[in-house]
Amino acid sequence: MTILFFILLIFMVIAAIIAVETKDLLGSVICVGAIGAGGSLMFLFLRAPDIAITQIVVEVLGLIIMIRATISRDLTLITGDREFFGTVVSVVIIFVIFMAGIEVFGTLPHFGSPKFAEVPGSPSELYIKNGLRETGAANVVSSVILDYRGYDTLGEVTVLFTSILGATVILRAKSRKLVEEPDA
Amino acid sequence: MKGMTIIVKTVSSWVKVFIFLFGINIVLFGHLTPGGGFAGGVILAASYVLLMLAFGRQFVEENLPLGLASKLDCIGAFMFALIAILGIVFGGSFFLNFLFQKYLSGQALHLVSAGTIPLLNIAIGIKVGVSLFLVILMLSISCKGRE
Amino acid sequence: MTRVLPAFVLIPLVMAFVLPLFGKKGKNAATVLANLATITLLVLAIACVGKKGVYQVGNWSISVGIILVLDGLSSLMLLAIGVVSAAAMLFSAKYMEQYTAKSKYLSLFMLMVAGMNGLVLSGDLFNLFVFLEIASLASYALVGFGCEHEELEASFKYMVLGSVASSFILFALALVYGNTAYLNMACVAKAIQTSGLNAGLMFALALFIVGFGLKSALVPFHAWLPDAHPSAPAPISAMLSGIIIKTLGVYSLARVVFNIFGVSVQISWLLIALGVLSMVVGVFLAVGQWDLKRLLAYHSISQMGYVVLGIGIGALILAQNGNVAWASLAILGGLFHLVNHAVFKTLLFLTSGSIEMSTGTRQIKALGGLVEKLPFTRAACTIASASIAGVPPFNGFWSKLILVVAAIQAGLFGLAAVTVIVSLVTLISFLKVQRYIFLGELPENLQGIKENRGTMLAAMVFLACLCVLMGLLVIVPSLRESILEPAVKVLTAGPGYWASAGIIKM
Amino acid sequence: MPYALCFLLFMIGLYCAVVKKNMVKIVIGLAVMEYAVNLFLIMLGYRTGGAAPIIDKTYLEPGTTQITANFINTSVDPLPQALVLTAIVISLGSLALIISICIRIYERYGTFDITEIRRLRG
Repeated sequence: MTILFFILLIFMVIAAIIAVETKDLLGSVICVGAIGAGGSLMFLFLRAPDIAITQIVVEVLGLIIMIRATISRDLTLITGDREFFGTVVSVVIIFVIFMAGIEVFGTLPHFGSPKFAEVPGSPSELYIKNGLRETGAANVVSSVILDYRGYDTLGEVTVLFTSILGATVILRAKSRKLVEEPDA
Repeated sequence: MKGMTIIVKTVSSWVKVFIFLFGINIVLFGHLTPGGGFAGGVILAASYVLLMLAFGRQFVEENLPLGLASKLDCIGAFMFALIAILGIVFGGSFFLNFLFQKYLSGQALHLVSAGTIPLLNIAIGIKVGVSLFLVILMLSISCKGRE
Repeated sequence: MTRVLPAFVLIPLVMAFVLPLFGKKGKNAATVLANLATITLLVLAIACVGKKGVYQVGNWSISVGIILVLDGLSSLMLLAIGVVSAAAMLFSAKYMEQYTAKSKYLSLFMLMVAGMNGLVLSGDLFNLFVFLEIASLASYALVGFGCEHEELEASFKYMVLGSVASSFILFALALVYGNTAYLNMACVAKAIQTSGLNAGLMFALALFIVGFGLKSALVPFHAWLPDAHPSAPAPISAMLSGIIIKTLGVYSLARVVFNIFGVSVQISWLLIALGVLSMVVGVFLAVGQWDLKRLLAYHSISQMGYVVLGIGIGALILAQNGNVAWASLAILGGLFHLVNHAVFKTLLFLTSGSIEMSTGTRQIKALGGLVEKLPFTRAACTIASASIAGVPPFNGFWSKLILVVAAIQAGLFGLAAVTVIVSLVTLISFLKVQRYIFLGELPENLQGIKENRGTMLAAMVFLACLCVLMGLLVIVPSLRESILEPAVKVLTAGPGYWASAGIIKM
Repeated sequence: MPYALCFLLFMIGLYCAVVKKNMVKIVIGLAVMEYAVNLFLIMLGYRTGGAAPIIDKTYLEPGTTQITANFINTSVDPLPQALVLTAIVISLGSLALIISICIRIYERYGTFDITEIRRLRG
């Protein structure tokens, strides 16, 4: 099983590198789709079917949105990076963060043995034990997002509402009233 | 945007029904099987987006006008908040699953179980479906409409 | 009292969902409703002063569900949010008539308020992240509200850096979850206290500091602020500079550093360094500006430096196990300056909006002699400038005085000197503003301008009165004990705060 | 080690968002960062040979609504899944908003190149 995860992860990393470095904008967007599809498969094998479904459908719509942005535009190839000095500095900083981060993962429990199993009385354990009895939902994830942590989901609905309202506001045809114009 | 060829139109007018029903299924059974309001809502939106790509924007706008869609967007969000507030009214606490604790306790693995969870799923399904449809419609208006 | 806690989030949220339904025709009704909502929130916030409590959403026990925590610090922030949002909303009633889609503007404004209120009340790390995203997304959209070149560009820049910050915060949160298996702040703090800080948690803390630093525009991360704040409509600039950067940045930073991870000497020096850098760089960049709102934006960076400096000095004394009273004094200075800055920077941005609406420009060199034309705006601007520059007896003086005293007590004489020098440079910069905008000759093209009265003026007068009176918050002992000191106590209690407040058992 | 690959993905996204000058590329970088964080959260909850956190009839004691110990000992962590569900929707929302800003900027300036869009100086 673990070898499968490695294959998928390496696939995602390669797709990400292609998405970042390819010159063709549309190709780059399609590579993002590949990362998303790889991620969705990964979620499925990590025993998260809810997330896998959501990820794949969100991926499709996200791709449509991104292709909308790039298609029928004048796709002049804007390649290359910003000025050389800035690039070098950012790459060095990113590399340092990466090396620091690699050290850190040793402190986490090993992959495949989550922390919640070691902590008695952790919330996840209680969700699994009591989820069906306390909320009646057979899907424990559903009982977490809509009952135990329903308040988060209210926030999430609001985030979506905010961003749609924001997009409507940004895309509206006319932003300032002219002085003579009656209330439009 | 006039839409695509007759083959695409015919196929998508058949397929859209199945996608729509699948979306509703995912929303309604969210508390029993994988899925739920978000995934189902996105699938509902996808069925409309398919129609939009196949038949052109005008066709979709006749079926679901922009004004109505933005109102539905607000109403879906409001429904979600309302169910949360009803918890205060009936049970004294915000987001209390009052239906389950009062009427449905002991039911499990049925469609009518889990109290407010399916209702919240439906509210989220409406909200997510409409708002994603709305954003793609807005983007396509701004892409095509001003040329 | 805890029963009303959800109202702080629900009132603005329900308003936000309902207001777009009004559309163009019900615009005036929507404005009145929105103003009523912000004033209700202000009244509720005043009613909550000095109260404490925990609200368990859905009656779930503390670690399983989400809790809302009302304590000294969050009630102080609620009060600041209430004051700033009420004033900015009153101001926008008239000001936003220039733009279209007013009901959508009102809705986004309410979403921003809901996000901030939810953030300060939240007692759960992931919930804090969700509400932070609500407030951030609403502010990205509002920065680009005018849809002109500069506004969109500023909005894009703000959104990219903001999204990077959000990803950092989420990653840090994942690391914390992976190390402790809890998300509730109280339980996380307890778990960290029992197990001690390991490398993973240190890395998470570093990511949190970078993320919240980006949100609060401390100096190495400040690139977005001087673009985003001036580009927004004036009431939104006031909200962004006045309260958003404090709630999303400094409040969250202080909460995470003090009450979850606990202070250490290195972290304190890091905070002090960030604070001093922000103070110095911000003020020197501000002096050279000739665009009024841009100048104010750079001063925001500089003044945020004061707040972080105060908190950092307090953290240093606490980490060295020094005198708690001195640490309290430093933190008191920082928090008091936070509230003061919220008031006077809001007032300054509102006056700049008033000037821009009357004259059509915000270039300082194109203005002059406005003292006769805009007497009330001038008075408000003078009061706010005196406050920000630390002229007695206005509120800025008291908080800067406390900060200087605290720095001297901690033995950091250099920092005290820097504080005074930065304050002097601020004074020079605002003397320039006064000189070029209100004194001097009135340009030909501005002969016919009129001052905007009505609600815009009411908002400015309200804030100007606060600027004059807020010194009382530290002078009168009963006010100090009910508003500022509980907030300080929350921070000085460190990670043990949750147990001492009775939220969890140790 | 899988964590490290996930972190590498995060860093590739960060690199893309910081260094590239095409606006769509920057958006792609942000999206990649969000994928990486989501994946990381789910990986934190994985149990080798675990079961999905969804109860069906095989996990119930016959005739009751009692959950078997087998499910309690093998189920993966449901909490990160709930968090990621929220995070995915948040990232979709911010994607929609940022793409609409990009489209609007393209309309105004006629280019996606941020070095040419420079009326403001930070």
